[in-house]
Amino acid sequence: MATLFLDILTTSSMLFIVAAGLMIILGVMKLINFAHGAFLTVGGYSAHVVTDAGFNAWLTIPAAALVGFVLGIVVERVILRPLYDRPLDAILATWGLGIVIAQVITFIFGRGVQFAESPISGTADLFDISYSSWRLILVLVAVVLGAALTALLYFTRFGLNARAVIMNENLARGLGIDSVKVRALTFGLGAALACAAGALITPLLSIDPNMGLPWLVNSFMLVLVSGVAIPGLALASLLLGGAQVLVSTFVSPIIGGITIVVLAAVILRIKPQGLSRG
Amino acid sequence: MSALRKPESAESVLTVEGLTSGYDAAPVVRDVSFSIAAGEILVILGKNGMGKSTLLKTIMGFVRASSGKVHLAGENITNRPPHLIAQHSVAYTPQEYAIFQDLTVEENLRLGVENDKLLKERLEDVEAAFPRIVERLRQGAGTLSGGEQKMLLLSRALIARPQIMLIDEISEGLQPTMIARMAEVLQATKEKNGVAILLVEQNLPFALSVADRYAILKIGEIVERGDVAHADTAATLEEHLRI
Amino acid sequence: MADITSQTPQRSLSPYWTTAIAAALALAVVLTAPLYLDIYLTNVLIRALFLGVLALTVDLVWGYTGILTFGQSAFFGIGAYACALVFTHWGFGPGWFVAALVIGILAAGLIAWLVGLLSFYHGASPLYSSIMTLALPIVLVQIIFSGGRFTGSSSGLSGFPTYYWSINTWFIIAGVLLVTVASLAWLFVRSDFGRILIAIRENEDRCAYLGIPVSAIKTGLFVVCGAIGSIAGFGYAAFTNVVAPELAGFLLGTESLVWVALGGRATLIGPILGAIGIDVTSSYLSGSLPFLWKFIVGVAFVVVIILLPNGIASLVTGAWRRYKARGKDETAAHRHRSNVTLVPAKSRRLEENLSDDKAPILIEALTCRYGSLTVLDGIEVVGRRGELLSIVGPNGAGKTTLMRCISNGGERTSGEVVIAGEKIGRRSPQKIVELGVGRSFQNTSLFDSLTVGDCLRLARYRIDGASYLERTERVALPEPALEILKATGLDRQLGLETRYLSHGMKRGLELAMVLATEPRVLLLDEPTAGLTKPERTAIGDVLTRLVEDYGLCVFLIEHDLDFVREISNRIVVLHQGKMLLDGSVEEVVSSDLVKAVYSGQETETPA
Amino acid sequence: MKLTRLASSLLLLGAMTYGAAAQEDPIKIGIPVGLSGANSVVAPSVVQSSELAAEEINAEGGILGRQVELVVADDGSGAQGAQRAFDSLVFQDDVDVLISMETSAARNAGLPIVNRAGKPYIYTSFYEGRSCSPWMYVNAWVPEQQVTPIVDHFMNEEGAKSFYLIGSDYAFGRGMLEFTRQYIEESGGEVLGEEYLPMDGSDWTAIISDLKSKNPDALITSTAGGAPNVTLTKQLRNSGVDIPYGNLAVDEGTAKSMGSDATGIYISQSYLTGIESEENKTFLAAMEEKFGDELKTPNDLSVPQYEAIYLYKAAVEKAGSADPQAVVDALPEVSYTGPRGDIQMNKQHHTPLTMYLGQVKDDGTVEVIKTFENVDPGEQCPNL
Repeated sequence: MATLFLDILTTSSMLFIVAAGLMIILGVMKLINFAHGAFLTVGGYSAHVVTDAGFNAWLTIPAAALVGFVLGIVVERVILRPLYDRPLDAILATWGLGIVIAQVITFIFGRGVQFAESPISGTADLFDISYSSWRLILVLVAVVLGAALTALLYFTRFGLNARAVIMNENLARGLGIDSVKVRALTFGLGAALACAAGALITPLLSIDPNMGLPWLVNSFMLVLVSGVAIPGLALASLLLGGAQVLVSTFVSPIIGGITIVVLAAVILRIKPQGLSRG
Repeated sequence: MSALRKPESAESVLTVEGLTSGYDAAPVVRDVSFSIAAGEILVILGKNGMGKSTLLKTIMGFVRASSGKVHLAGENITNRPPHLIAQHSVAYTPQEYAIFQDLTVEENLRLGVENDKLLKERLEDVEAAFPRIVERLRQGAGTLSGGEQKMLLLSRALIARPQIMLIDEISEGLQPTMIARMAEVLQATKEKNGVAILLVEQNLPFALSVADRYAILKIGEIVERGDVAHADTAATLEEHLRI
Repeated sequence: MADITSQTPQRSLSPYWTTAIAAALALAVVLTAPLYLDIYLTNVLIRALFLGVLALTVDLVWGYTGILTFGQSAFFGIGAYACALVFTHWGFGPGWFVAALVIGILAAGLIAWLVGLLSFYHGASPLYSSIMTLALPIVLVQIIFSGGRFTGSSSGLSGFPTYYWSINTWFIIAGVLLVTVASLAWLFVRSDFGRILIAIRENEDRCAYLGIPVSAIKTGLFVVCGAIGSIAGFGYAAFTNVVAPELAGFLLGTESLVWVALGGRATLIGPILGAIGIDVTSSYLSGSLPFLWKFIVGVAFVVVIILLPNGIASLVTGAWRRYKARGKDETAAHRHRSNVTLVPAKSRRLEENLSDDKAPILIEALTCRYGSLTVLDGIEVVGRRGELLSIVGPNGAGKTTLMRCISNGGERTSGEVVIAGEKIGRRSPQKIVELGVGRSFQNTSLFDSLTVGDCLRLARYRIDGASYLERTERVALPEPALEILKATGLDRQLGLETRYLSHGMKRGLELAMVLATEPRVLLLDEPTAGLTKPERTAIGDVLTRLVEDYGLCVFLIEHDLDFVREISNRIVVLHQGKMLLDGSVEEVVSSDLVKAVYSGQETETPA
Repeated sequence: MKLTRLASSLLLLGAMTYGAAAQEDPIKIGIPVGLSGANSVVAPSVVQSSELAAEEINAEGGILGRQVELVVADDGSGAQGAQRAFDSLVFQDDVDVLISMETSAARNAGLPIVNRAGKPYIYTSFYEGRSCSPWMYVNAWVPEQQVTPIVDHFMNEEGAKSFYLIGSDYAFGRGMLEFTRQYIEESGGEVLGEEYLPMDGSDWTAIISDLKSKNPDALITSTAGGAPNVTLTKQLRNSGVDIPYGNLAVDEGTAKSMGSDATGIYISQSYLTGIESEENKTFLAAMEEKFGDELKTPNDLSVPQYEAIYLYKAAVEKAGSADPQAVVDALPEVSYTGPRGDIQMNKQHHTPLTMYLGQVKDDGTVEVIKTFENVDPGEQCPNL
């Protein structure tokens, strides 16, 4: 029972961490970033490069975030800016970008699986059972991340400007907010979060050119179900992640693998605006 | 061009020359010219759908001017992006969706100033004009009454301490007492800070009580203009604006 | 081809003939190609031709209708697996061959229908249908994986019995299939119905308010394209003698988007060339440069999406248009040859209007809230036959919301709207058009790339239907619509794309389109905004005639109160979501209360 | 970088063989292989060992005096790519034989083309078994050969009675575990759980929790190579699972790169670099000399490929010509002694093999624990 509880909690945390970057971008920019999976991959490879060069494994996370931020700023400028009024085309362009990133990674690192050192391995004892320490740390990370994003959005000037742009872009511009800059920074932040997430999940995953792809669709579904809000995403992660674990445990892990997709499609049919609206 | 138009002078804050703009292919604003000096209130009068709001939006850069020029303190700002124009010490209060309903009152005010420190310093401006707003800083702006929302709107423009305010139908839907208060605040602001104010209105009594000069917009063109001080204007204006 | 312009002699050729000639030429190429192609290229091309059919369906769904689909590959896979599963597990022979094909088509059609039902409903965001098409291949592939020996799981099935016809025979089969589907699609997209697809892409909402059953049309198209995709997949599997999960997968689905985007959306030819070009080039290049080739395709895809949203084909067609347009003014280049003749329609509804004694519209206790904001509160209005009722009030009074609540059953919070004795309930806009409500909109964005004639035909879809393969030349319109077209000169501009119309003409067309749906209640939202004085007068005359001669009930939102005073029978004043006054023109004009509201001296509404 | 070197070495090889065999047409060997996609990790090593075989054969005068020429084509590790690759090899290059390590999907997609064209085809990858064609021979292992050593060892030496099985949901994963379960039950053991995750799945949480709650004596996994294998191993280690663990999908190279996570894993292979035979040492030295720094570690996929080219040579020489039918008839008759020992594809087109049970040590190397001589592939294609 305790295991099941921890499974649900840790799985949801992972989903939350992975989807957060996608949500920030969709929330502020109204844009679905199909290169999200590729950004996760870039994060994984950043971790590989960092530990390969002999640096401390904890450095992988800030390093990946930095790489992601720079990448995001460049991508926003070159690819996304011309596409703001063509949101469906932006999905396609970012998907194409994902293909390109995967190929570039293959050129540099080859198709094979790479490895990065884990900051922590082994198990910790909790509730009389031994449980993966890294997974427990991810719960902590998810909580901190959720709090930090909330703080960023609700207690900083950038957050205020970003929220103003989300709610009414024209009014925000009329008050002197440079919405173009807000978008660029937001995309940089989203990409940074995605890459950091990529680094955060490497202790449990392999690093290969397609490592991010399976996460893309699930994150996308979660974000839509969340209604594009932080508490909504937490709720969606718990709900759908929990459903995935329950189905995997009690029915079959194979059906568990498509639980999120199917459930999200159903939820969105009933509540098109997602969980946190209407 | 009207003979009543003031000659351009050094203190002219905003000058609009031959401005034409609109949506689709149809111009909504046609060949409009005027200028406002510091410490002056100009009101553009006209009925709904005559292009008043579009005029303000064109000045602010939201609607593209197809010809003509807008100068702000001597600098040509025609068709600049809105946020750059706003950063030129311009406070714009649109008519619809003018406050962020889902933000708190305080957050709405914060958006009026460049940084959060200025807010604290200038909160007394708001306190002086609308004490009720300062009492409700923590409240969601959407929960304010219609009149309070208008106060918030004007407060947000006040604390920006702009050189010019562009105000779109602030009196709409307000009670007479409230309208009078608005007029007082605008007058005081003009006198105290030497702000230039461009009002767009269809409420004639309010407009005449506060403005120095007026211009009447009809189907996108200025058809008449003059000084409010000339008392006989009221009757002519009534003719233009009656239902 | 035939319809792009102009005064060339072939204009007497019907689209049938031009398509037939093009198809015959293409077939000749298909029949002779194996003679000079080497066996390898033939082999590669056969598969590419089947994929070309898949690309065509993606173009119909995405390029023409605007539904971004990631899952067209699912139908391809269903067809392929129908072939493999039937031949592997049940039997093989001519009978089984047909049975498997039919099973594939039915299964694909059924699944497309289910997905369509789920994803296309009024108010669904375009994103939601994309999500559904994304989920479809993911789920399908998972089912194939779990199928064990039955589906061959990841290894797929191969070596099942099939017809080992010669390579040339298969080439001809694939070629004929592609030419047939392409020719039909060519006629289809140029038919009356094809125009509806484009209209849906350009302005889905407006289509619904013209009484076009958007959801049903999308679902139908999805089913047909799914079935065609299934046929292509069936052929592919029967030829290659192997199926694998990747044939149904999400990656093939996105790949087909790449073909279509690179080739050029909504061109049919572009996607076919895109599919064949990329697939054949892959066959030659991917052996030596597997990663580099993918990289190049990825970069090309991104560049084309950003810089050439209409695909590489647009470079060619753009140059062709410029060539055609040299020496002519811009609009002439976009003026299509038009065979449309307008004829008067016998309008049963308009006749009924004159005899029916039920009130055309009855609004009872209508309330509309958005969250905590009450936009309309307890509105009670009766609209009578032959009455022009103006709704006035300051901005934000709820006028447009009232229109919305009448024309879409899903909008209001409570209360009821009764049209000619029938409650609208929660009906969708197109169902309410059927009841006889016509609504015009404030903004004038029509269907930019359609011609005036197309727009009018579109507006008649609910009553006259639409041909699937041809473009009818006669458009029957009720008398008042014809009058407006004549008055505005639109009847001489039937071949012009609407985006090149003047503002006044757009307003006129909008009104003519609404009238073409034969409404009994007409909702007009600022029909004269942005019009010149003579244009206003003309519209005013038309409105008066509609009311007096045809017995329509017109609800008019208007800011120009002079105009309102001239033409209204009655005026309703709204203020802050409540009805302030409902009375004759004189009553309203002389009302102190109204004056006060307009000059802002009074806000208390009378109870 | 790597790619251009690969391409240039191929070109060089082509030029060399062409120059030497100008007088008579060379024998063309088609190698469809996954240069891209899932197999692209091992494909380069397979190409390298093929190149070595061709070079050695050409240096000694070729096959029946004809030089050998390799034609490599990318099959993209999947069905669609394989069709392209087989088409191009069979119809465009008109190769005499196809010898390749491929995924099952690619093999299945290529087989109809092979059957249609009537070309000998030697499949050199271990697989789930029971793929049959008159034109195809297999010189690598099937479940019957790989699984038995591990299960026997776990039951006899580790005293395991209860097992837990985990796999990727695909043909190979299910095929292997199906046999494993059957064999365990026949041997008197018990299977407590058999769970699968989709091929691209990476979250093994629920399965691992189930495993821990059932508390089996031993674990055997059969995932897809690469990512699923690594994610499962990492997550198992992270959850503190430390029962005897047999991994059917890990090879020496991967074990080494996985570092500490791989320590203690049992693997069962027909080839390990540590085999102490003269043939293996000569082979490794020749590879080392030919490729130097570029050398991809030889493995259980590249070595059968190397041997298959020699088996083909022997068959052509026995048949006296490269005639496809004659060669196919001769293939089961000939044998070759290579790095893995004596190889003869005489059991229903499959091959009895010597299997090695190894365990991964702390430093990532694999220690051979036990050798199982001539393990029979069992009934694979009774109709052939």
